[in-house]
Amino acid sequence: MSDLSTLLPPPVMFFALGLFAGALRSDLAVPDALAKGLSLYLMLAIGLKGGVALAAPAGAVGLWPALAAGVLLSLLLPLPAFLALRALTPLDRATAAAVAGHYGSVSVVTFAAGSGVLAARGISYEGFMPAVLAAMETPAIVTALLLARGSGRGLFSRQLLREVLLNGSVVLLLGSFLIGWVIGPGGAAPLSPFTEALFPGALCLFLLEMGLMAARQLRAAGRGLPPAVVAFGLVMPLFGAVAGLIAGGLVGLSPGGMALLSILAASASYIAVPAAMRLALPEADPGIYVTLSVAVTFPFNILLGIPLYLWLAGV
Amino acid sequence: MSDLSTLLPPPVMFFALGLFAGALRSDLAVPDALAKGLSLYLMLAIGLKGGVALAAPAGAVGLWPALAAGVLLSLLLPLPAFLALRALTPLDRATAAAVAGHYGSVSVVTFAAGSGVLAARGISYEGFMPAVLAAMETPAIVTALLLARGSGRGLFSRQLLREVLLNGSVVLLLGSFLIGWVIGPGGAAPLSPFTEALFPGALCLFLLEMGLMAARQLRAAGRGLPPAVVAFGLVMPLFGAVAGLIAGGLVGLSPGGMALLSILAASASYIAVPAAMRLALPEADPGIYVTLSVAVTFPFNILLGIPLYLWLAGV
Amino acid sequence: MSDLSTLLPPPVMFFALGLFAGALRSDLAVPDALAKGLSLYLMLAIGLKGGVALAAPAGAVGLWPALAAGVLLSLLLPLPAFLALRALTPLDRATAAAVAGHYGSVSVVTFAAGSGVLAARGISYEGFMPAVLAAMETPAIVTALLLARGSGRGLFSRQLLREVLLNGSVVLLLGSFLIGWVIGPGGAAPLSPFTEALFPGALCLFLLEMGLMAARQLRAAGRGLPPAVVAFGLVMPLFGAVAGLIAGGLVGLSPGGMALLSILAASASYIAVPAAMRLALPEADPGIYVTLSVAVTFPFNILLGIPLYLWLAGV
Amino acid sequence: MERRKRIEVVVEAVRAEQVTALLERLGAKGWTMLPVIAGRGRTGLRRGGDLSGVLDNVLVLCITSQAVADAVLAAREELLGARPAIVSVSDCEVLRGEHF
Amino acid sequence: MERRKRIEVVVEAVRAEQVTALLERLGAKGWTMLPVIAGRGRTGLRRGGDLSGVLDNVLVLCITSQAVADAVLAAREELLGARPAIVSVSDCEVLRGEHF
Amino acid sequence: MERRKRIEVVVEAVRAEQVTALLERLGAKGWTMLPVIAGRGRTGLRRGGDLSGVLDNVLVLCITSQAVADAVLAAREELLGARPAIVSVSDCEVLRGEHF
Ligand SMILES: Nc1ncnc2c1ncn2[C@@H]1O[C@H](COP(=O)(O)O)[C@@H](O)[C@H]1O
Ligand SMILES: Nc1ncnc2c1ncn2[C@@H]1O[C@H](COP(=O)(O)O)[C@@H](O)[C@H]1O
Ligand SMILES: Nc1ncnc2c1ncn2[C@@H]1O[C@H](COP(=O)(O)O)[C@@H](O)[C@H]1O
Ligand code: NA
Ligand code: NA
Ligand code: NA
Repeated sequence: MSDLSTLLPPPVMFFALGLFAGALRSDLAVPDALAKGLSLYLMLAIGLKGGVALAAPAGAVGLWPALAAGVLLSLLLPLPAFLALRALTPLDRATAAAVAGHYGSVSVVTFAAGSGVLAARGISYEGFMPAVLAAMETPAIVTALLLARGSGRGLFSRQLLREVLLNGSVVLLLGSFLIGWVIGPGGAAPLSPFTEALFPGALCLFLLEMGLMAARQLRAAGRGLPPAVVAFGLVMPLFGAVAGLIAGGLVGLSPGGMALLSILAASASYIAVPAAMRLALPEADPGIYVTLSVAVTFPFNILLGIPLYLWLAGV
Repeated sequence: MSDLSTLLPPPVMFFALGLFAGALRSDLAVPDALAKGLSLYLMLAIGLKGGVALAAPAGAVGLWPALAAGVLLSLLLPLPAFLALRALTPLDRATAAAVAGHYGSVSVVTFAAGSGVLAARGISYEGFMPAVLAAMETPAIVTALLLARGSGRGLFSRQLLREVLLNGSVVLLLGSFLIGWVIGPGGAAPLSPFTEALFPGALCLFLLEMGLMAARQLRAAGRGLPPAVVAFGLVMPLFGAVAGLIAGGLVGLSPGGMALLSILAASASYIAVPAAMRLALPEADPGIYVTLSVAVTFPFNILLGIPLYLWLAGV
Repeated sequence: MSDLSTLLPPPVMFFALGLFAGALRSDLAVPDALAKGLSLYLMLAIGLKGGVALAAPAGAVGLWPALAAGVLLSLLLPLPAFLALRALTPLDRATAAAVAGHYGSVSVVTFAAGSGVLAARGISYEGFMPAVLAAMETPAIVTALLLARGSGRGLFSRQLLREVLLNGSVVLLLGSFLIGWVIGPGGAAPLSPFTEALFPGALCLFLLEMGLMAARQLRAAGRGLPPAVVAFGLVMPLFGAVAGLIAGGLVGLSPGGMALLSILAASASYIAVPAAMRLALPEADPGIYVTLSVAVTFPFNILLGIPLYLWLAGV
Repeated sequence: MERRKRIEVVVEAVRAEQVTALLERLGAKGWTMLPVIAGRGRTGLRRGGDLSGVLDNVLVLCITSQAVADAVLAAREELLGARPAIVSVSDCEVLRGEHF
Repeated sequence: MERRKRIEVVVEAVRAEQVTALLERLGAKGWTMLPVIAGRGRTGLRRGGDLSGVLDNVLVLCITSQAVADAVLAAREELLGARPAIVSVSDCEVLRGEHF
Repeated sequence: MERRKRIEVVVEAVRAEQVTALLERLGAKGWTMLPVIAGRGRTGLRRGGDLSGVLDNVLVLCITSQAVADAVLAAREELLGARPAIVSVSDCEVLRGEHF
C-alpha cells in the first residue's frame, strides 16, 4: 500500500485524524506544552538540516537570489491580499491588513509537510530552503502595518521591532541554521537521531494536534467568519502558490525548490504574525486572523494544497 | 545479568523506582504535560504497530473472533465484579457499578508492558491485538451504567455517548491502527525510529511516572479505601486473567495472544472509564475508583500479575 | 568544519543561542514542562549509562575512592566558599551559607556537557562517574546548614531530611544507575535509542532553554547581585575545578575521570540545593543563589570553564 | 465605577461546562476559568493531573449584575446539579459597567 | 488588619505588561499574575493554547491602598489602552498593611 | 446565602503546605490552591518555572467562617512563619453554608 502512503502521507492522515476527532468533539487533546515543544523541535531540526546542507560543497549556489525572492514574496503578497479583502469582504481596514500580513509570511509545519512529501518521492531540493523559510517569516509584518496605518511614521514601537527582528521562530530557525552551517555534516552527525530519525514521527504527532487545534478554533470562533473571508482563505493560497512558483522559476530554483517556495508562498503564518499583529494592531480582530490561518488555510494546504502545488511544479 | 532483566524488565524496575520515591515522599515529579504526552505517544505507537501488522500477509486471520471475545469480556466482566463488590464490600450501588466498569475495560500501559515482556522473550502474538485493546476500552461503560441504573432508559446523554464512542484513547488507538493498516510496513518505515526504537525507553519514563502517581494517589485518597475494596482490587485481576485466558483459547489465539488477552482482561481502565463515570454517575465516588485502578490494580498487574498471567498462558 | 565543532560543541552553541535570544528579549520560550521533562530525561539517561558501565568487567575498579573523593569535595568546598563570601561580599550569614552550599553540590547538565565533549574527543573515563555525580548532590547541604546555624542541633527537620536523602535528582540518578547496573549492557540495549541516540540532540534543546533561563533570571533579579558576588560566581568554579583535579589525581582517576571530577567540583547546583535551602534557610535570599548559580556560574562553566578544566586535566 | 457581583465557583473540570452554560443562559455576559492545582474539601485531598482528568478542578469567575446573580442563585437546584464544591458571591465595582 | 483595595484585571497575556507597568508606576507595591484556561466575553469563547499565544489571557491581582486604587482608576484611559477585558475592584483587609 | 470570610494567601509553593496545614488545624473545612505565573513584590520580579521550583508561588484560597478566619489571623506568628507574601481577607456569601 505504499502507493497510497505517497498519495496520502502519514502526517496528512494524522492531521485528518485530529480534524475528525476535533470536529466530533472527542476529548482527545494534546497538552499545550507538548504542542509548543514539538513546534520548537521542528524548527530546530529544520534549521539545523538546512545549515548542514549549506555547508556541503556548492550548497550555497543560488542562495542569495532565493532569499531575495522569499523576502519580496513576503513583502508583496500582502498587497493583493489586502485589496481583495477590502474589496470583497466586510473586514475593516485593520483586520484586513492583519490578515493580509499572515499570507505574506509562512507556516513552518506546512513547509515540513511539503519537504516530507518531496523526500518520500525522492525529489531533491536546495538545502538552504529553511533559510528562505526564516527570511519570509517577518517582512510581511512591515507591509501589514503600512497597509493598516497608511503611513510609515511611528510604525515600530520598540516591543514590535523586537517581535519582528527577534521573533522566537526566526531566532530559532536562523540560529539552528547557523549552527548547522558551522558544525557541518560531521558535527551534526551525533544529533541526527534526534533531528532526523525522529522527524517524521514527531511531525505526525504535531499534525494530529494541529488538526485538533483547527477543529477547536473553528468551533470557538468559526461562526464569526464571514463566508467571503473563508473563501479568501481558500483562494489566496492558490494565488500565493502560483506567485511562489513563478518567483522560484525566475531565480532558477530546481523543481523541488520551486515546489517548496510555492508551498511557502501559499502558506499562512500562525505563530510570528499573529503575535506581532496583536501588539501592533490591537484594533484588528484576532478571532478572524487566527481562525483563518489555523483553521481554514492550514488544513486546505495540508490536505489539498501541497499535492496541487507539487503537481504545478511538475514534480 | 540479562536473565534478571527478563524476570524484572526495565519498565517494571522504573515503575518500582517511582513507587519507592513516591512512597517515601521524594520530591521527584514528572510534569503532567509530559505524562499526558507520553500516554498519547504510547497509544499512537501501539495503534500504528498493530495496523501495520494487520496489513501483513495473513495478518487479519482470526481478527473478528478475537474482537468479539474482547468486546464480550469488556461487557461481561463488570457483572461478577459488581456482584462481588455489592456482596463483600460496603460500596454503594453507583460506586460499585463504576468500579466494576473499570475492570471490564483495559489499561494501555499494562498492555504495553506485557507486550514488551513478550517481545523480550521472543514470543510472537497476533499483530492485531491493539485493535482488541481499543475494542475493549468502552463496552464496559454500558454495562456499568445498566448496573447502576437498573434500566436502559435514558442511559446515554449526548455528552456521554461522545465519551463512549469518541473517547480520546479509542480515537487515537483506532485512528493510528487504521493509519498503520493503510500505510503498511513500507509507509511506516520512516516513522519507526519514533514509534518503535523509542518505545522501550519512553515506556520506562512513563512507568516511572505511573509509579509516582500510584504512590501519590494512594497517599491522597488511600485511607478512604475499605480493606475489602483493596482485596477486590487484587483478586479481580486474577479472575479477569483467567477469563481472558479461556476466551483467548476459545477463539484460537496463539499462546502469546492468549497471554495478552489475559493481561487485557486483568487490567483496569484509568483513562476512558473514570472520565465516563464522572459524567454519567456523579454520585459514584471518584476517590474510590481512580485510586483502586491506578494505585492498587495497576501496580499489582505490573509487578506480579503480568509474569503470573504469562506463566498461566504457558509462555 | 568539524574542528570548530570540537572547539565549540553544538550544545554550547545552542546555549549561546538561548543566551543571545534571552538577552535581546526575544519571545523565544521553552515550556516549563518541556524543560523539566528534558532535565528528568538527562538524569535518567546519565544514570542508566553509568550503571551499565559499572556492570562491565572491571567497571567498578576505583569506585569507592572516587565516591569518597566526591563526597568530601561536596562537604568541604562550601567552607572556603563561605569564608570568601563573608570576607569579600556584603552577603549576610544565611545567604552566604546557602550560596556556599550550591558550590559544593553539582550541576547535572554541566556534567552532561563535559562528558559530551570527552566523548566527541574520544577520551574515555570511568563509567561510574554518574554515581559520583549523584553522591555529590547533597552532602554540601549539610555543610551549608552547619555554616548558617553555627551548630548541629536541630539541623534537620523531617521535611529537610527528605529533601536531602530523597531529593528527586538523587533518587532518579541513583535509581537509574542501579537499574542500569542490574540490567547490564544486554538489558539496556533496547533502551539505547532513547537513552543514548537521542542524548546529544536533547542536550542541545535543553541547553537552549538553559540559555534562555539564564538570561531571564539575570534580567529579573540580576540588578540585585552585588559585583563582588558576581566575581565570586566566576572565581569559585576555578577554585573548585583545581580542587577536583587534585582530588581526582589522588584517588587515581584516569585523565578523563579527573576532568569530569574537576567539572563536577566547579559546577554549582541549580535543582537540589536551592530547594533544600528554601526550606531550611528561609531567611536566605533565593534571588541571590538561584541567579548566581543559573545565570553566572552555569554560563561561565559551559562557555569557558569546561574547555579550561579539560586543558588543566591534560586531555 | 459601578457595583456588580463577583461569583466564584470551584467545580470539577468535567462539569465546568454545566456551570458556564447556566451562567450564559441566565444572562451573564462573560466568565473566566482558572486552573486549580490542588484542593481539600469534604472529599479529602484532591490533586489534579491524573491521566483521566477526573480529579481536575477549575475555578469559574463571573462578574455580573445583581439581577443575574440573583437569577443564578435562584437556579440553585440546577447549579448544584453541576456539583460545584463552592459557590461564593461577593461585591465589587467595575469600570465600564455596560460590559457586565 | 488594615483595609485595602483588591484590583482584579483580566487582560491578554501579550498586553499584561502594560497593566503591571501602570500599576507599578502609580505606586502599587506588588501584583500577582494567574493563568487563565478559557473565558467568554463580548468577543466570544476564547481558549488559550494556540501556538502564537495571542489568545491567552491572564488575571492580574493587585492589593493596594485606596489612594493607589483611585490613581489607577483615574488613569482610566491608559488602563483601557491595554484593552483589559475586566477591571474590578473590591474591598479587603490585609495583615501587615505596610506591605501594600 | 450565608456570610463567610474569603482568605487569600500568596505564598511560595515550597511553603504552601505550612499554610494549608494551619488552615486545616484551625478548623477550615477546605481550601483551593491556584498556580501563579509571575509576580512582583518587595523582593522584585519573581517568575516561576526555574528547575528547582523555589521561585514558584501559589495562591491559596479558603472560604471559611468568621470564627476560623479570626483564629487564623490570631495565629499571626505561625502564619507569617510560612512567609506568605500576602494575606488578605474579604467578605462573601456562600450557598450551603454548612460546607464552610
Ligand atoms: N472552604 C473551602 N475553601 C476553598 N476551597 C474549597 C473549600 N471547600 C472545598 N474547596 C474546594 O473544592 C474542592 C472539592 O471540595 P469537596 O467536594 O468538598 O471535596 C476541594 O478540592 C477544594 O479545591
Ligand atoms: N463578565 C465577565 N466575568 C468574568 N470574566 C469575563 C467577563 N467578561 C469577560 N471576561 C473575560 O475576559 C475575556 C475577554 O473578554 P471580551 O474582551 O469581552 O471578549 C473573556 O474571555 C473572559 O475571560
Ligand atoms: N500588593 C500585592 N498585590 C498582589 N500580589 C502581591 C503584592 N505584593 C506581593 N505580591 C505577590 O507576592 C509575591 C512575593 O512578594 P514579596 O515577598 O513581597 O516579593 C510577589 O511575587 C507577588 O506575586
Ligand atoms: Na505565504
Ligand atoms: Na479488564
Ligand atoms: Na561543585
